[in-house]
Amino acid sequence: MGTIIENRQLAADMFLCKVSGCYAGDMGQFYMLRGWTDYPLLSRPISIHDVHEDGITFLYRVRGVGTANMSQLRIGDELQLEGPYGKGFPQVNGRVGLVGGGMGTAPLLYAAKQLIRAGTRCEAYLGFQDAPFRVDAFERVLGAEHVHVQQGGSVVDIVDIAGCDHLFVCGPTGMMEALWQQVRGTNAILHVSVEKRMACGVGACLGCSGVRADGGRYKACTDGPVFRAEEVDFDDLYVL
Amino acid sequence: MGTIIENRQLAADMFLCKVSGCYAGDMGQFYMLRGWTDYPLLSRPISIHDVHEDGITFLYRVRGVGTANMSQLRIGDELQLEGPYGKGFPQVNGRVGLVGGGMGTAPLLYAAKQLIRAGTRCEAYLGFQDAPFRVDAFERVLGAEHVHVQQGGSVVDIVDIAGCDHLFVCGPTGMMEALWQQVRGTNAILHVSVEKRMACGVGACLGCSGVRADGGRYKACTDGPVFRAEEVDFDDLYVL
Amino acid sequence: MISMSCNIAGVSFKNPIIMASGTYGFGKEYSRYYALEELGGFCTKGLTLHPRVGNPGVRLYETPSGLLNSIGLENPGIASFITNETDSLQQVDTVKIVNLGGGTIEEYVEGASQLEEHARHEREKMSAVSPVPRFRSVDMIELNISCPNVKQGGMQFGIETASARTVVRAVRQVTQLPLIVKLSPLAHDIGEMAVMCEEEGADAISLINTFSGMKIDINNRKPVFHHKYAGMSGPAIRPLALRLVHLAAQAVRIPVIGMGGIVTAEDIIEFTMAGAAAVQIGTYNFVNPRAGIELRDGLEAWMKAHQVSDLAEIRGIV
Amino acid sequence: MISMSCNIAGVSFKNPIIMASGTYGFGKEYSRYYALEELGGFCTKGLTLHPRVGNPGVRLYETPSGLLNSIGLENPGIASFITNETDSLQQVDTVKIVNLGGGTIEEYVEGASQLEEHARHEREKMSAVSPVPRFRSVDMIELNISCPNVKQGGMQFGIETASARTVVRAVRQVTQLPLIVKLSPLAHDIGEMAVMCEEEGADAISLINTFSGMKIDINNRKPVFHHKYAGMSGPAIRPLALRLVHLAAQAVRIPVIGMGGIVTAEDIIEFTMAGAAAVQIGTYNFVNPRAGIELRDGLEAWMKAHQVSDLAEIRGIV
Ligand SMILES: Cc1cc2nc3c(=O)[nH]c(=O)nc-3n(C[C@H](O)[C@H](O)[C@H](O)COP(=O)(O)OP(=O)(O)OC[C@H]3O[C@@H](n4cnc5c(N)ncnc54)[C@H](O)[C@@H]3O)c2cc1C
Ligand SMILES: Cc1cc2nc3c(=O)[nH]c(=O)nc-3n(C[C@H](O)[C@H](O)[C@H](O)COP(=O)(O)OP(=O)(O)OC[C@H]3O[C@@H](n4cnc5c(N)ncnc54)[C@H](O)[C@@H]3O)c2cc1C
Ligand SMILES: Cc1cc2nc3c(=O)[nH]c(=O)nc-3n(C[C@H](O)[C@H](O)[C@H](O)COP(=O)(O)O)c2cc1C
Ligand SMILES: Cc1cc2nc3c(=O)[nH]c(=O)nc-3n(C[C@H](O)[C@H](O)[C@H](O)COP(=O)(O)O)c2cc1C
Ligand code: FES
Ligand code: FES
Repeated sequence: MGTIIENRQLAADMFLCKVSGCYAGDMGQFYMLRGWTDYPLLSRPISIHDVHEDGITFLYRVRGVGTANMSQLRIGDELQLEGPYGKGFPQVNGRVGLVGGGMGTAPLLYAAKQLIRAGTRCEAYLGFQDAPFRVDAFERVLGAEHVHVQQGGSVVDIVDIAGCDHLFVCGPTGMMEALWQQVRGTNAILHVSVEKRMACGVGACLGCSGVRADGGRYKACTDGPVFRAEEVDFDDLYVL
Repeated sequence: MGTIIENRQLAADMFLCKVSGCYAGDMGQFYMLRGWTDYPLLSRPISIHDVHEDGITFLYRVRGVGTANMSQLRIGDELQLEGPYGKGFPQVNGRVGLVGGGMGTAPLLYAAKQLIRAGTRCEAYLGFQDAPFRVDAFERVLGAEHVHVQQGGSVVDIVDIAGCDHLFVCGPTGMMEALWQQVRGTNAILHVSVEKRMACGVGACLGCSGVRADGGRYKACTDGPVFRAEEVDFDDLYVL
Repeated sequence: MISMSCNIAGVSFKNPIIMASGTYGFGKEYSRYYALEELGGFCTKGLTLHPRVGNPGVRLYETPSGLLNSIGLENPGIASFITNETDSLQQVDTVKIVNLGGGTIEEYVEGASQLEEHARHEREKMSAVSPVPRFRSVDMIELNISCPNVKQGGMQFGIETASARTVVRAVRQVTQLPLIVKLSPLAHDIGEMAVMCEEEGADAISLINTFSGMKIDINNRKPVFHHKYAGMSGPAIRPLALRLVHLAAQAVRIPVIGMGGIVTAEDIIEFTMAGAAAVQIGTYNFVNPRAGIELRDGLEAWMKAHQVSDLAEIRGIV
Repeated sequence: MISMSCNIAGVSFKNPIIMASGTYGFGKEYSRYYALEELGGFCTKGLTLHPRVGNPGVRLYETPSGLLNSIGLENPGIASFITNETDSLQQVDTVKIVNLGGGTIEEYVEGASQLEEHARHEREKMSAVSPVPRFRSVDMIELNISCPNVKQGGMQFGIETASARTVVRAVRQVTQLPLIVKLSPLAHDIGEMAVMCEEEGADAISLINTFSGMKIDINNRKPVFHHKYAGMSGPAIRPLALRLVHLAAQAVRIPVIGMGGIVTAEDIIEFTMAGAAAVQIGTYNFVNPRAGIELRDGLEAWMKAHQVSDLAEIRGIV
């Protein structure tokens, strides 16, 4: 249970929410959030956007009843959050490209922060269909010259793949798959953050199951949400 | 759909809520309120507490999920309300005693107002188990000398039945029945406001059915909620 | 360009939105919110041959996203309905469906016969020259076989196909009014039940009636409801209802009227894709007294946005 | 003064709170929130003789106050369970119930035999002197008869009493482990089904497994789930589950373990008053990972506040 200290609208449907308290978590991990008691039934998986000494932030897009409810919360309201859950982005060596599409930029800010903290060089490639958001936050972490924004069109086109040893991507499946087409065969390693419907978040329900490239199954909540691109069956990611 | 312009805590569980707009309604009528979209399923019947030019007020006690939800609403929030519903207190001649217990005082303020407007003399007898609330509002309408407060014990004990031609009562069934024991056989006419679970509020579901003294049935939402005491079976009012 | 009209058993509906029995009184209760003419049609409160006072005690209890009710078929009886309600129903240009209940076969049959006779009289009177345009007060019968079978110890007629068959057959024999049979979700085999109705000459089926649920008042250590169990409706049971509608629609060729927890235009589309020729709206009327008009407008808007000009294009597509 | 312990089929439970199969993995998933020892017991994810990959496509869909799931019994198979899970289960002092599924009688029987054999081995090893205290890894079998009967075209074993009887009888013959039979809410006659279990020597019954529901993706014009229908659980179906538990408890003398949508201590009391000897918690684990410990504390608090020192005082009171 945390207390909301910020819940600010950034763009059409995008909100930034900060919950006070001392929270753990690594880049790419997520929390199960609920800003309500009984309804809707399930909590909602939301990635860690940033962690500060005085709180944790989430960046979310209003989609349905749960996120709409969250967007109504005000400073002082309580929010339940359980986590951190999942296997996030790995600490890697070499140059990292962070590639985010829309709401998929959410986990990449904290990734940028943790990578920079570890002395890893990184570039951010952020794509937006409409007005960009949180670009300033990326710029503060990485320096403006390392943040590349694409508005409309495909962010994949602007990624300097050859300049990266690792790529962390989060966004619509089509965008992630397009990037994978570009990356596969190069020396860069692509880490994708997948989305599946989740009930428990802890590996107990087998509801977030996805298909591995080898035909086997993974649990997005505990084996993921981050996988190496070659491990996952992209077709299956379109099923949500 | 109305906009909340006030939602103030008066006592432990008591709230006063004002919704802006021009609303119709007579004393003893009620509205079906919902301060939420989907959950809980049904709207909640709440009596008209007062009607002003700029809005309508409701006085409510937090009981379960619906009223708890209402208590969380803030200025500017939307509230759905349908009504006015039901057959309220009648305009009568002679001296009127208004007898309310706890939350049951809610419909009596507007009754006081409408009676005074019509030139009817009236006295209010207000009983509270704990701290009294809204006594000031009654005093503004009736004059302090016409408002009699009983804290703890039974408000029935302080009612000047002989001095009344009509009595309007709303409160716990036990209190209303005790008053009826005192009133029956006198010349005073007792009008009781009954409570039943309601779904539609418009007479369509037959869910709010109660037992008449003659064994027949009434619909609390359209035949009532106000009845002459001799019309209703009090035993049945304990079933809720 | 968009047509919402549909035809069920030779009766034409302006749109597929029908108000469900027991949630819409005799039609006038919601007329302060919109004109009944806006609806495809509505079903009356369940009627029985003789008047019934209904159940004592608590009749409503809210559950998570659902509603338990135990009204117990409180109704004025068919004779009183004919005397007091049909004149005003004749003024309303929408499809009126009389929901018919009963505790014995005889009761069902006698009830249906009286409705049939009333309808015949009315037809005759109407063919005589009349200065004001008038409409029939009873366009169809919806046979509610979820009533407890008094002779068989209170077990519903609608559970076993054989038991239901006797009712449907007997009622079919005494009326030429278009006959809808309303199925219970407690039916052991919903597909078999649907096929039986088709075999016995029903013109359509509707489903589902309420599920059966229980609530205990733990403080008083007693069931909330006098008869222990009560009927459950509302969004909570929508996925269960949708499956049964899908099963029934796959089983028969007569039109299937779907219902159970519908609250949005998208829900109507869902039931249509599952095979429903029309839908009924029950509990949602309580939640939103403008349900009829808002769902009609919402359905039209959905059809426009999705370029569906007739629901037949998507009916039973799943 | 307050005792929450209960005894089912000779197995003693610290409290009546058991985690439901398929919602609790193999027990360790929630151990970051509280020690498993706090629970009365838990049921494993449903196991089958051979490993299963489970269903393709969407596996979860939320509905109003409910959850549809179509996991499709993804599990590592019994041999793998015995090899990989039982050692750690031996460290845990709570009742472990293995939930057993199958698509044919042979599969059920072979699965039960392997569990029986494992249990016998374990008992023998344990009676040998051992430095660390250890507990059995399999205390009971919960027989899930809601599995689709592969040989009979996918119709569940748990619908017709006769079909279910063959499974229960066959499994009973091959194991001496206490046997709980888990009933499906789709059973045509839940009382008859319960009596059958009692007749066939089951030590207890549990109910309900999930209801069956449907959801259509109207934009794609397809069912959301690969197998069209999916299992429904959660608060939405609680009133329906409670009624079935009440019916079953009235029909038999063996203990009845009740479940379906339980989320509060009051819900546990409600099922207890309907006759449940213990309860299972499923979906609520997802909503609140501290469900086990919070419900246990809540139950104790309720008993204190209402001066109930043993749940036997209120069990089946309704
Ligand atoms: C690991 C993970 C991290 C995520 N991080 C973020 C984030 O940082 N910011 C953000 O805006 N969104 C994020 N999402 C997506 C977010 O969970 C969904 O948008 C949200 O659950 C929608 O809930 P709703 O009630 O608004 O929508 P509804 O459509 O009403 O939700 C209905 C049900 O479907 C599920 N659901 C719907 N859409 C999705 C989805 N895209 N992914 C998973 N489940 C879904 C919901 O959880 C819920 O159970 C993440 C998803 C996952 C799996
Ligand atoms: C005509 C009428 C006028 C009323 N006026 C007022 C008023 O002015 N102020 C006020 O505080 N209360 C009033 N009540 C009582 C009020 O409706 C209930 O307290 C409220 O519905 C409780 O809702 P809940 O969600 O908080 O409680 P819950 O217990 O969660 O409600 C569950 C269900 O039970 C119904 N219910 C619970 N208690 C009652 C009750 N006492 N009467 C009717 N239905 C009930 C609810 O409507 C709901 O459907 C009135 C009731 C009626 C019938
Ligand atoms: C209060 C109430 C009364 C009902 N009375 C009847 C009835 O008299 N006859 C009948 O066939 N169905 C009756 N029903 C069932 C509804 O017509 C409908 O089948 C059911 O409620 C499911 O639809 P819903 O979820 O949209 O409400 C009643 C339902 C409710 C809620
Ligand atoms: C995701 C999920 C998986 C389930 N898997 C199984 C299973 O493998 N075996 C079984 O007998 N029941 C299974 N169930 C049913 C539950 O054990 C329980 O009977 C049902 O969910 C009702 O309880 P609830 O409403 O508390 O969840 C599963 C339920 C869910 C939600
Ligand atoms: S969400 Fe339950 S296993 Fe992943
Ligand atoms: S609340 Fe529906 S008839 Fe009174």
